Amino acid sequence: MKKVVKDADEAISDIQSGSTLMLGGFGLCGIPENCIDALIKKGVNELTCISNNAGVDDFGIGLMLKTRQVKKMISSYVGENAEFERQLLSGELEVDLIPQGTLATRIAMRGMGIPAFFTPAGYGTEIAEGKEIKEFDGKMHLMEMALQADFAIVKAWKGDTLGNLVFRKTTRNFSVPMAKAGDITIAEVEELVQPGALDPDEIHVPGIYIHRIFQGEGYEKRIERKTVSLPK
Amino acid sequence: MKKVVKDADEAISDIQSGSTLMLGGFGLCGIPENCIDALIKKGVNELTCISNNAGVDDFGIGLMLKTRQVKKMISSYVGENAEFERQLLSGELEVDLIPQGTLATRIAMRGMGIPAFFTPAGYGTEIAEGKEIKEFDGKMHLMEMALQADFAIVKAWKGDTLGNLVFRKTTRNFSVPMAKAGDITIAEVEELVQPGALDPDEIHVPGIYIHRIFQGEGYEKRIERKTVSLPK
Amino acid sequence: MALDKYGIAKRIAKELKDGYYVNLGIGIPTLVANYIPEEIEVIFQSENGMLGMGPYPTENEMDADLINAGKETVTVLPGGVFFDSAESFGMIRAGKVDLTILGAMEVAENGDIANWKIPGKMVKGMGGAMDLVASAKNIIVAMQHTNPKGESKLLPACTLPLTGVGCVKKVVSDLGVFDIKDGAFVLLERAPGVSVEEIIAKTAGKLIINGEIPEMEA
Amino acid sequence: MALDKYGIAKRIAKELKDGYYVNLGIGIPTLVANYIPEEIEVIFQSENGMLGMGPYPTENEMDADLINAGKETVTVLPGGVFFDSAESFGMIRAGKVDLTILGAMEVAENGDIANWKIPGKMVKGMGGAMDLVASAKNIIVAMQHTNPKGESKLLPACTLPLTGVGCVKKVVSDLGVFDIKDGAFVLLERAPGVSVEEIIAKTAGKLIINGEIPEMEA
Repeated sequence: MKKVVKDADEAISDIQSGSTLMLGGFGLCGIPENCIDALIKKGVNELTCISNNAGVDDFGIGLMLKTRQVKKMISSYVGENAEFERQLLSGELEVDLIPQGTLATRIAMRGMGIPAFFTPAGYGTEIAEGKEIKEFDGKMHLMEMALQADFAIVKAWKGDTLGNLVFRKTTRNFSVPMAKAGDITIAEVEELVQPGALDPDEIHVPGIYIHRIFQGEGYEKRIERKTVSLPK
Repeated sequence: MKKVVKDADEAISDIQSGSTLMLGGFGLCGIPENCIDALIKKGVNELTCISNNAGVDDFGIGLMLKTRQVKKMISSYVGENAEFERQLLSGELEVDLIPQGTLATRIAMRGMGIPAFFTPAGYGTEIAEGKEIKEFDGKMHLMEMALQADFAIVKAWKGDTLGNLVFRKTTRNFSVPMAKAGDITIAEVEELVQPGALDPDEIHVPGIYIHRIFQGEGYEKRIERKTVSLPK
Repeated sequence: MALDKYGIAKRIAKELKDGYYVNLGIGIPTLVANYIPEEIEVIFQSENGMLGMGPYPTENEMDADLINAGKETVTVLPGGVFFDSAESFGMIRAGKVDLTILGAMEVAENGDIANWKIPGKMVKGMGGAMDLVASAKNIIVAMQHTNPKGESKLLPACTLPLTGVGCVKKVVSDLGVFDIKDGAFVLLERAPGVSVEEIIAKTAGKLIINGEIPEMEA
Repeated sequence: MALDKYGIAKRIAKELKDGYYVNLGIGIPTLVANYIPEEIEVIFQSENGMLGMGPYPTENEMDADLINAGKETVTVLPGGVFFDSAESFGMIRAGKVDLTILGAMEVAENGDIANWKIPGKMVKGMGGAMDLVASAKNIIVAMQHTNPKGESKLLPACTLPLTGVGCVKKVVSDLGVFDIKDGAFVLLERAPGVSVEEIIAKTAGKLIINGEIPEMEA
């Protein structure tokens, strides 16, 4: 069982232009920094990126926008990025906006092998246009489809060589459902450990979902909005 | 925030005859022993019990069958119980058999607020009769509905006074999705601790799903099939 | 005198009950956390994936791995829990969150809400708003009664693209507190010093005024 | 000589590849775990909620909280994981399990399988079988070629209520190894000493025999 790769370059070596990628993280929290750098270095383009947000101008997916590698974003909120806005308004970039819970759940359903499900989110809004509508328990619901991706790329705190992943605090966000959803899932971790080092009761993503794993380096973990209280 | 109750009797005090209950556990592994005893003592009957299995003759749900408290079982496999078979054949007991994955998922979907979803399990079999069928990606799927229950009753290893739960090994089974699905969820735990004693990264069921919690006592934890290897 | 944003937050805090799980939107709703009555315990949910959200950290406590749905650094209280965003919206959709407080651009007399998109302007996205309004058991909107042009935001029907339909139960504006019931705004309380006449003048949607309307308590 | 159940398990073990995640049904399939080739690593999934299932425990290691889908006490290997049953069937449904090995009462030449119900007999339930056969990428059936009455279990069409349709890819019986392809059983190997004639005589479904059929290696 060989899941461990040397680094991000090896992990993403077969990602081609035109691929659909899921990229884990929420805002800049828990994003796969090493793989984003490697994708920029490799220079693949025409990518469809499924990610809740689109980074900021000089970090995260924002870096891939700058290099014009992204054809389409599938996101719920994309506000923090001037280059994004420019490309969108000029028609260089397509954006598919999806309610955040529907987005998270469409990803999670892919990892559960459920091709379609019903949610009330967006009923009566423009999101419902063209979708099948059904009433359950007196409430209207939209049928939503699971989201497919050629590759899911996530960053975890710790992982073992079998691909079992553990996350810290709010970094689980979209990364956990994406890790389970990718046709191929690549995980970068802050610390790669041997099988048995992680408590089997405390693993957030079982290794069966993970195809490649490596220990990343040089994590910046940039904070998007530093908000502090004064010490008491 | 008052979720802690004294014991099983208090926890189940408002369960009425005719209620629908989800009962956690797989076989005899991780069943809510204290609450089952209390339900027998209380003597409510005409119950619909959603549980993967029906216990054995003298333990678990089998005890409630003996006292004729169960009107209907919704399960995937019910083989280990002579009294069960007698009641079923005599028409005293109804049984609704559901594929195990569909059962687990119908429960999980209730806890996710998803009223219906599609699964390929059972397509082309008698399970599909009367169900809506849809093709996705060239494969036929059945529409299955989320399962509702007035009460879900589960047993966890540890829990805190806010209802956060942690499970041991394979006891998570049906108990985790049921804990999230109950209209009212009751949790009995081997050890009740204060908020902050459980690591927020290692909680299996967030307390928001739990309405009542107590520390149980006298757990027998019977093993259904002792299978051993010789020491090496 | 109309309420300022702190006043609106303070008034909304009175709607909280012991044991409530509450989701606070960005803006005025976030301020509600500062006015929780001493005698009750409420737990804040952040839809990116946590329960038990605490106050902002000190400079030393700040952790890039711990943010809220507004991407701000926060802390976690004892008994808090982390989970992923699919689970988070699962609990929202299943109605486990007792109260959602959020801002709005427009609210209609039938409970419709618009708060995500202005045609012709750059659209940033709906984030979790559509999921929250479609699933919350109880939704309170915190907002200014009129827009910067002085036009009412409490309308017969929303003019902007909708976020959700028939979902808002209560509005707390700078001028008063309103139930939304049977296709109308029912005035419950006036802000201190605000007259019923002013509220009538600034409310475009159907307004119901039953008897003497009390001034809200400080 | 026809294979015994250990022989069937041993032959099936040759189908395993390094890195496979495998779900073993009750009965003969369980025995497959004893014959994994030294040079490969496979991980066993148990559908109640674990990956990395190990051998039965010693009397001292036995733990009521650690059982497999057959309700037997088991152990967990280093790198194993526990999860709940909804997650477990999620990974099965999503096709993450590479190979499922299970028993059957009947298999049809189009890949249909029946293994859960005999009309008129007490029905214990399908357990996870319907989910497994509907979703597994690769299903191998391990079974006796004929029933106790000597009737073929490899049929033109199943006579018992179905568990799944068109899903079985391969059958290993006591008499031989068969691919199911284009609506027929394709004979690949004979059990040691079993003649093609015997297999023809005992197979009711359409059987394809291409050229010389090798005897399986020991």
